[in-house]
Order: sequence, then structure tokens, then C-alpha cells
Amino acid sequence: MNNRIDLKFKELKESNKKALITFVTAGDPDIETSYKVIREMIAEGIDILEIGIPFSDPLAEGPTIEKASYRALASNTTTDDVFNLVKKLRVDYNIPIILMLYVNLIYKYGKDKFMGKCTEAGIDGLIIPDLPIEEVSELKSYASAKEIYIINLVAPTTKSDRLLKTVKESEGFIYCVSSLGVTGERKKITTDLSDFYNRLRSITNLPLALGFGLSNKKQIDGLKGGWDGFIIGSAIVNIIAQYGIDSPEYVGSFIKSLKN
Amino acid sequence: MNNRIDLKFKELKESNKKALITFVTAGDPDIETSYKVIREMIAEGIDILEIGIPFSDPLAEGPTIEKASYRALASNTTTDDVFNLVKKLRVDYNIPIILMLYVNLIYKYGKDKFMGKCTEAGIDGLIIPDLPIEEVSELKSYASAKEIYIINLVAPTTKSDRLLKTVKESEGFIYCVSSLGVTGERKKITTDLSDFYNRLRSITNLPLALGFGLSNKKQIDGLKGGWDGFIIGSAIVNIIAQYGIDSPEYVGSFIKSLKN
Amino acid sequence: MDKKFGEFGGQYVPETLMEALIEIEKAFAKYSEDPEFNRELKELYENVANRPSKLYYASEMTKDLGGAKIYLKREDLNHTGSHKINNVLGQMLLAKKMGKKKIICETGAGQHGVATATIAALFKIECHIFMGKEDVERQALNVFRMELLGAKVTSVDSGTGTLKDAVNEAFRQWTREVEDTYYLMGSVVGPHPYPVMVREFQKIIGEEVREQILLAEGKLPDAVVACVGGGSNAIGIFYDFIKDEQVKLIGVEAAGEGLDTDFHAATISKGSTGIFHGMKSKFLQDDFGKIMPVYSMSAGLDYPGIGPEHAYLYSIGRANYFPVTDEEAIDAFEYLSKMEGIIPAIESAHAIYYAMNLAKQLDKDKIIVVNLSGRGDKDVYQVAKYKGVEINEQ
Amino acid sequence: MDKKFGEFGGQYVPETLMEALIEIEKAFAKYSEDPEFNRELKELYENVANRPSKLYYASEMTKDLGGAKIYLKREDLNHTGSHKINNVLGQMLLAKKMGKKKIICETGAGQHGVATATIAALFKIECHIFMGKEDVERQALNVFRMELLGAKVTSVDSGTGTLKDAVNEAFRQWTREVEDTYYLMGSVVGPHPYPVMVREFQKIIGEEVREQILLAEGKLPDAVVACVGGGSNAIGIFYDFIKDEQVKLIGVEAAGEGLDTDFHAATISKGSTGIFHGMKSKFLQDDFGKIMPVYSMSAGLDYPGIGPEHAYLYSIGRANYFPVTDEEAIDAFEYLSKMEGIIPAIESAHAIYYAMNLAKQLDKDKIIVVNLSGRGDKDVYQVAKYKGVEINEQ
Ligand SMILES: Cc1ncc(COP(=O)(O)O)c(C=O)c1O
Ligand SMILES: Cc1ncc(COP(=O)(O)O)c(C=O)c1O
Repeated sequence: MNNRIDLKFKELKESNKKALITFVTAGDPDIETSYKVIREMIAEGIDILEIGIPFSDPLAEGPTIEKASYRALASNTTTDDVFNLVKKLRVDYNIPIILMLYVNLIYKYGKDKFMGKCTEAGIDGLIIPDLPIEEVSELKSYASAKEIYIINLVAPTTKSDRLLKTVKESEGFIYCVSSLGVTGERKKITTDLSDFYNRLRSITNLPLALGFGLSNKKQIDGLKGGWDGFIIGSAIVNIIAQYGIDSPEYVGSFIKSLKN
Repeated sequence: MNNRIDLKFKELKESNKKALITFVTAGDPDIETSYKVIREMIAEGIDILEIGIPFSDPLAEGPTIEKASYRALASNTTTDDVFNLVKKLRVDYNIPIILMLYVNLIYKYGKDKFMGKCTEAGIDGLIIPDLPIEEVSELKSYASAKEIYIINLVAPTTKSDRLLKTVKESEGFIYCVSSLGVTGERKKITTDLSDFYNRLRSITNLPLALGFGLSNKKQIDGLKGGWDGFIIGSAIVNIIAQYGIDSPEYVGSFIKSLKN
Repeated sequence: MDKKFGEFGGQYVPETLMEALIEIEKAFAKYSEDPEFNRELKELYENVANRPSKLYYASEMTKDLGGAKIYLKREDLNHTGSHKINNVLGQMLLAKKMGKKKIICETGAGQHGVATATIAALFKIECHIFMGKEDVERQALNVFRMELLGAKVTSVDSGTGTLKDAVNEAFRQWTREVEDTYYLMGSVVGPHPYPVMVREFQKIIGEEVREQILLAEGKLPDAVVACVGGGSNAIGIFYDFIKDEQVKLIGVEAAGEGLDTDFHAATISKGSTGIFHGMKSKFLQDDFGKIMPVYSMSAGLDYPGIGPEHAYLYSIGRANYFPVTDEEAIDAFEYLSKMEGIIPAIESAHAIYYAMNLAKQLDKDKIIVVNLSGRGDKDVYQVAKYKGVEINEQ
Repeated sequence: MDKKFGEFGGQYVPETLMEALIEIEKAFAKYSEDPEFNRELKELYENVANRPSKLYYASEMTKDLGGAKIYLKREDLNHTGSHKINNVLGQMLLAKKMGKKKIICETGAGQHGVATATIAALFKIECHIFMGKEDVERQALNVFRMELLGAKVTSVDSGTGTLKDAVNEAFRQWTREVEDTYYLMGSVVGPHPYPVMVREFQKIIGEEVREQILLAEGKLPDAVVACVGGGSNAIGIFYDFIKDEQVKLIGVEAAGEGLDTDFHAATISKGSTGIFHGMKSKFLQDDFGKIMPVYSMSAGLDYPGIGPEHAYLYSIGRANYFPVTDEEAIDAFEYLSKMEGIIPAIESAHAIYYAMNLAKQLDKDKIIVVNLSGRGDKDVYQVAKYKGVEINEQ
């Protein structure tokens, strides 16, 4: 159990805390700003960092992260730039780092080569929104060989048999999608979250992190279920969309507001 | 043999002359000008007068007479106006007068009523471009009852059997169409006119008047065949198109040029 | 061959054209009895026109209206999108047999022109199309389509620059080159033998309907409904049923902005007997016999006359003719689109509208067949404009 | 049911959609074996789509080219004007059986959208169509047409605002309302079971061709040619012949302004294996796996991927794929119009062009069947513009 993700959840559990997992698209609006934003977030005490690699067609994303992707592509951010960013972060930080990216970016890069670069850069896990459990075998052996976790997602629509299969195959934590639809802030989450949590908890001891649509402390505090962590994406990306290269301090304040 | 047309041709034959038959659209550009144009033409010695009643869709006409029709309609010229014009002419003149008009104008006016008005006004004959021999019976009895001639047309395309039938049914004179196509001036007439004339002369003693495309003295003098008359239309209408209400004197000079 | 239908019909044309009409009449008389000609025509109907056209049971419409069963004769699924192709195939084959090297024709919105250009391309015969200036401007795309098919299109700016003027100009052109040219008339109008000939080439519609409805329902329809411009699709579907007195024959004419306005083309409702375009029939005309400008948003119905056989059927009471306005036709256009997923030609939509009302008045055991004479792709732009929707293709 | 064709295919979609795909797969497996479903589908093919479509012997083209005999499979004469309707009928019937109340779909130029809106109207199912912003502007008339048919059209302005973005957005929308909504994919692309399902609903084309060509010629064709966007009309006509090794299967892809430029959509010629829109297949992409913007004047071929079964057939050498440029397609568009009086869809014109060249190289006893996947009315405006002709409808 050497993966930083496992270690982090163990540490949090021991101190009875929930993980704060935050997302940023690398290169939005440029790679230097991403670096600064991430440093601010880490300084404010996030637990796990999720970095998105921009893609031309992010079809699981709502408009917020989709546009971040286009901004990052406009600044010519490539997969290699993201590896370099992570390498630079690793000079100072030991925080678990997860890449969020679409499967084609890995496939085209070369599955083996990609995983090698992940290890080299110090990446701990991958979230691949268009790789359901049925297709995980596409990458699993390559990832495992380099001790990179593939974080599976489950959705409110996922039925028992596939839920069981998913949790069996999972490692690190399970990314629990809070509601139907794509990423993005939601006014209200209508899924019965305590039921969703209970169904999962009854079949796995893995950490369960809830994502999609979470945006502020009040909302998170009000959520039902004993979730082990929360993933915040669009709320942060929105701040970056608004403040651009000036966003690091604003993101920092936002993270602070979540921690209090 | 009381019809002015017959008398005129008899007179011309006796003095070994050919008939000059001229056309004008009544009401182009207004009925007063038509009256003046006609007076000029008669003064210059035309033999027979052909007056066109304007129609919305003169489909046997080339652009020259077609446009004259539209101008006459634009000045609101009706069939009744044409009857009045003829009546006014009859105060001074005994020249044969023929109306040129489309069959619907007669049909809609009322066949019997129309012929009555013709007699009353002093009209001698009718040229109806869309009434071939096959349909002449539509009007024949009505016209005959009022001693109005229906002048039949023959064309270079008319074959022997129909030519024979046509001359048998004809009265006054035969309107011989010089060439294929609609009315209007022609640079050259390519029909073999002497053959056309001979075919007709071999089967009838009626006067044969040639029309369509004739426009000046030189051209007429050069025509083959022993025609008994020539019909000039578009050449005159063109002058009216050019000079409008000032056209009477120009038409007069033109007629003079034909007579010399 | 009889040249008249009762008092209607005839051959009121310039002498220069008479021999050509006689030649066509003779050729038609000969070939219409010729088994080889008929075999070839049948093959063209099948392989080129895509016949037989379906008789489609409009179940959703029927259900929605709650009265008589409605069937649609799907002439819209023919090659080039309307019934016009039937007639063009027949006449083009005749022209070919006659050894003609050139075809001229008139067109309104372009349906007949496109059909003629299409078959002229296939037959490798030169094709010259006359189209009113107004229509050329309104239907620029159809002009390009005809040119694409190899035809020459001449814009006619005399008169009102619409269909009747295109006919005038085609006649004029014909007199110029009558010896080697065939005039391919687009509807059951004009001088004899056109009204007979075009009807003979269109009557396949009704013959198919008879067979199809007997197969589907075991009985004849109670009413057959068709729109009437010149009247070719209507006579095409009526003809085989004329002898069956129990089958009501209903023609629908364009009432444009309404019969109480000057903007309509309702020849039977508002016209009177006259002689024009070579035929005695009903026309919209003034007291002196001048032909009136007509109006319908439907270019195919925008004609001041009607075929002489319709005038005759009307005069003897065998067929009835009713007006439908632009607005009503658009209602039907939208209704059929939403109800059956069929966008009808705006011409055909006139017939649909009448049938919608008729169906409601009849019992469920009654059957109405409507001739869906063409598809509405050509009309979508115009309807959008009528509805105030801006279309700006780039 | 096998989810892959060799290495191609699969189900690379967000977790939220997986259960829906499984539900569709199950329903499809059940109903495709169900005699009642198949009877209803056959009836819809006949009564609504206007099937069987004719197999037309292009005698003039054959004569002119002087080589192999050319036959055209006339999918252009289907209701709504292309092969798209076959698939829409199949999936819509399935959706209805599954009790779905809403349909969503993507459309490029609008062909699939119009077909879907048409059948949704007939089936009284709510229909929501996603269309790229660029396409909405270029094809405003088709937008109005879909709305006329009762569909809701959403303009997608993300990405390049074209077909691939419309697919993205349709997927996004589907994740929002996956429980009562059916995504009706327009080609043999996307995650399993779409490529299998769409092929099954399109294979009727090839089955008919087999019967028709055997009747006409007593033997199978030597080559079958079809254009390839996603690949549904191609697989539809290929499928029944895959087992007949002697029948060459040829797909024609859009080379736009040329393979040496950045403006083409030649997926097989210039693409590489990747994973996108739920499937592993061939895509036009950069070195990092970003999907490239593509170009073809033909909106229906303007897609950066190809159906996985084609990638497979190509990989095993059973089918070959060749590029044809805009300019060549326009040549063929004009050629077929003038030669046979058939205006082809600009998509289909790509296939025609390839067949023109192939025919010249083959002996007269050889037979080529080309899938005429759609009619060209929709493209006349664009071709006119390409040729520099001003069209200004009023
Ligand atoms: C689809 C359609 N229906 C009807 C007509 C009217 O012609 P007709 O009355 O000769 O059938 C036209 C004429 O263009 C047409 O295109
Ligand atoms: C007429 C026509 N042909 C071909 C295509 C390409 O699609 P596919 O490759 O799925 O047949 C389209 C797509 O819109 C089309 O409209």
C-alpha cells in the first residue's frame, strides 16, 4: 500500500476527516497560472489534486470545464506539458495527484509509454470519464504494471450487478457521481444520496468520494451520506474563467472558505 | 358583293394595283393618337385599314405589337372604345376597316352582340389570329348574319388539304403569313414565296395579301410572287412606340415612303 | 379523336401551329394503340418515375379527425417529387418516336420544368424552358436545377411575368421553330390533343388507386380529392372513377387571399367560360375578355384557367370544385407534417385541407383518397417566410 | 452479442450512460428476433420508407463510359430522400417498444435530423435534435423543416460547431435525461450496440440489391461502391455481400480540398486508430489524440471518424476505401444530372465519381452497383454557390 491515494485516505480516516479533492484544467488559461493555482490550493490544505488534460471533445463535461479545455488548448497545452507540470509540483509536494483525461489521449500517446511517463512524473491515479468498467481492461494491465490507479466512477443509474463488479475492480477510491448529467454546478441535487451511499457502503470498504455539482461549504455540509471525500471542479474552474492569470489568490480564498 | 373589302380589291385589280394594308393598335398610346395616326395613313393613300384591339395575352404577336397591346391597355382602351373610334372614322371615310383581335374578346363580349356592334360601327372584316379554320364555325354564322367577313390566315406550314379547305371557306382576301414565327419585322424572309404564292393561286382566285415581317418599300418590291396586297404592322407600331403622341406625322411620312 | 368535352376544348391557336397539332394528334393516336410504345412507357413509369406510387393509409390523421378513413396517393415519392413526371415521360417518348430533336415547355414554379429537363437529359433531347420573370426570381434554385440538368431557361418578362406569360412565350417560340420542335405542355390545358394526351399519361394514378384501394379495403373510395391548377393531377386520379357514379370527385382550387379579394386563382368558383391558350374552358377574365392576373402562394395553382375536361365534368355535375385559401393550405401543410411526418407540396396541401374537413363530416366507414401530388421541400422556404421565420442560408 | 469487430468497436462512454446502452442492447437482442417486431418493421419499410427502392440500370452512363455496367440503388427515392430513414424506422420502433417517450439525436446537415423528426411525428414521440451552430446557419431551411415536423432543434456552439460537436452535445443531453430518453444515433458509429443495430436496420439495402441484380443479370455484381461518412449506407449495401469474396466492396471517403491539405475528412486514408464517441475505430487526430477539425463540402461526410465495422473490414482487407475530392464530387454531381436526369446527394456523388473511373477500367461484362444514398435537392444551392452562380430567392 504505497500509493499516495491510499496513504492519504488512511491518514484522513485516522483523524476522522473527509478528503477535499479539487480539480483544475492544466493550461487554463496557461500552464504557469495552473501551477500557481495548484500551489495556492495545496497551501490552503486540499487533500488530493485532480489535474485535467485538455481535450478537443470533452463530452462528459458541462460548459464550465468544456470551455476550460478549449482555453487550455488555445494556449497549446499538450499531454507532455502536463507531465512537466506534475514533475515541477513534485519538487515541493507529496500530495496525491490524479490526472483526469479522455481515453483517446492515452491510447494515442501509447498506453505503455503513457503509464511510464505517469510514474516518472509522480502521478498516482487516472480518472477517465469515457472508460466504463466494461472497457477498463483496455488500460488496466498497463496501469497496474506502473502502479497507477484507475479510479472508477459509479452513477446513480448504475445497477447492483455492475455496482458490485465496479467496486470489486476498484482501487484508491470510488468516484461517485452525485446526479445525472455532465459536470458542472447544480442548484440542487435530487438523487437520494443516503440511499446511494448505503448501497455502496454495503458492498465496499473503499473510500467513497462524491463529485459533480458541488460548489460550496454550505451545500457540502448539507449532503446526506457518510462520504469520505468531496470533489470540487467547476466551482474552481469558474473562478479561473473569471480572473484568468489573476485567479490564484481567488482560488485560494475559495479553498479557504471550503475548509472553514 | 357589297363588302368594302371586295369592292376595294376589285377597284385595285382594275387599275392593276396592289393593296397596301396597314395596322395600328387602337389606344396606343391613347385612342386620340390612334385616330390621328389613322387619318394620316388614309391621307397618304392606304387601301385597307386594320385596327388591333388590345388584349392581355397576344400570343401570336412579337414583342413590338405585344407591347403596343400593353400600352393600349394601360390607357384603358376597351372594345367599346374601338367601336367608337371606327364610328368616328366612318364620318369621313369609306375605306375598308378590319379588326384584328383575339377570339376571347368576341366570345366574352357576346358573339351576336359583337357582330351587331361591328355592323353598326361600319366594320368590314375580322382577323382573329387564334381562330384557325377548324374553329371558324364558332363565329361564322354570327359574322355572316351581319355580313362581316372573317379573314382566314394561311401559313407556310399549312398543308395542301387544309389549304384547300381554307380557301374554300374564305372571303374578302386570304392573309398569307410570310414565314414561321410571330408578327414583327424580319431581316430576311426565307420562305420560298413564289412557291407559296403559286400553291395558293392554283386553287383560288381570292386576293392574296402577304403579311408578317414586311417593313419597307425596297423589301416589298423585292418579294417574289404575284401578291395582291401587303400588310404592314410592326414597322408602323415601332414608329408609334418611338414617337408616342407625336407619331402621326412620322407614320404619315413612312406611308408616303411605301407609296413612292 | 374527339376534340371537345361537351362544349369545352378545341384548338384555338395560330394557323402556323395547326399542322403541328395535327401531326401530334396523329402520332398520339397511333402510338397510344401501339403495344411497343405502351411497353416502353410502362417501363419508364416503373424504372424512371418509380411507379407504382404507394397508397398510404394516413392512420394518424384518420384517428385525429375521427371520421372517414384517409388514404394518400403518394405521387410525392416519384422521381423529381411530383406527378408531373408521368406526363413528361409519356410526351417525351412520343416526341422521340416522332423524331423531334428539340423540346420546349413552360413552367411556373419549376416543377414541370425540372421534370421535363430531367427526362430530356435522360433522352438526350435539347430542352428549352420558358419561365416568367417573377418566377425566375422567386425560384432561382429551380432555374439552376434545370440548367444543371442541361436545359436552357428563358426568363419571360412580358405580361405579368408568371405562368400564363410563360405559356404565351412558349407558344410564340413554337411558331418560330415548329417544324422540328415538340411543345411539351405541363398540364391538361391548351389546344387539343394536349388535354386528352396529358390525361391519358396521368390516368395511371387513378388506375393504381383503384387496384390499391380494392386490395386494402375491398371497395371503392367514397370521395377522391385533388388540387387543381391546370388539372392534370386531378384528372389523373379522377379519370378511372368517372364511370363509378358513387365515387365523389372533388377538385380543390386556390382561393389565395380569399374569394372576396382580387388575389386568388379560383377559376371555377369565380371564372366564366372563355377561349384562351388554345382551349375553350373556364377562365378568370374581365367583362371584355381580358385575362385577369391571378394569385396563389402556390405557384403550381397560380393559373387563370383550368383544363377543359374539368370545365366539362363541372358542367355536367360529375365533379365538384371548392376553394381553399393560402392560410388554410398552410394549416394543412403544417398539420400533415406534424401528423404523418409528410411535408406536402403547398399545392397538395390545398387538397389535404379540404379532405380534413370532409373527413370530419363523414362516418368512419367512409373512405377518402387524396392525391398527394408532390412533396413540399420546394415550399419550406416560402412557408417559413409566410410564418415570419427568417431563413438566411450561407 | 459481440461488442467488437476485431479490435474495433466497444463501449467507451461515461458511466451514466452504460446502463442505458445495456438496456438498448437487451431490447434490441430481444426484438430483432421477434417476428411481430420484424413484421411491423417490414411494414414500415414498405409503407413509410417506400421500400423496396429501385435498382436502376444507368444505361446512358454505361454507354457513355464504355466499360462496366452501372446500376444505381435508388435510396434517393425513399421518403425524406435518403437511406437515413431505414435506420430511423428501426430504432424508433425499438424505442417505442421500450416505452421511451423522448428521442434525442444529432444531425450534420440535417438529413438524419429530418428523417428522425419525420418518424417521431408519425410515432408521436417527443424529438430533440442537436445540430452544430455552423450547420444551423448553413442549413437554416432544414432547421425550419425539423421544427415544422414538430421537433425541437438545439444549436450547439461548442467546439467547431459541426457534427462531432452535435454528437458530443447529444451525449451530454442524454446523460441528463437518460432514464426516459432514447438516443437515436444516425450512423454505424458510437458505442455498441449502435454500430450493430444501425447496420441491421440498413442491411435491407444490400439484401434488396442481391435479389434485384440476380433478377436483372443472373449474377452478383463485381463491385459495390458507396460513400462513407459514418458508414451506414455503405455497410447497408455491403453487408449482405461480405460473404461473397468475389464482390469487391469499395467505400469512398471525402477528400475535401485534397489529402495534401488540412481540409478533408478522409478517415481511412489519413487517420489512425483511436477511441472516440464511444468506439475504437479510425479517426483523424493529432499526435496527442486530439480530434482534428475535418472538412468536406458534403455535410454528410464531414465527420472525423468511421464506423468500427468499416475499420475492421479495412483491417482484414475485405473492403477498400478511396478518397474523392469536392471538385471530383461536383463533377460527378453534374455528370449524373446531365447523363441520367438524376441529381444525386453530394455525398452520393463521391461514390458516383469513383464508379465512373472504375467502370472505364473494367470490361463490359462487369457490373458495378453504386449506392445512390440520397437525392441532391438539398445540395443544389451549395453547388450553385461553388460554381459561382448567384442564387437570391425572394
Ligand atoms: C405538386 C403539384 N401539384 C399540383 C400542381 C398543379 O398542376 P395540375 O393541376 O396540372 O396537377 C402542380 C403544378 O406545378 C404541382 O407541382
Ligand atoms: C445522402 C447521404 N449519404 C451518405 C451520408 C453519410 O452517412 P453514412 O456514411 O452513415 O451513410 C449521409 C449523411 O447525412 C447522407 O445524407
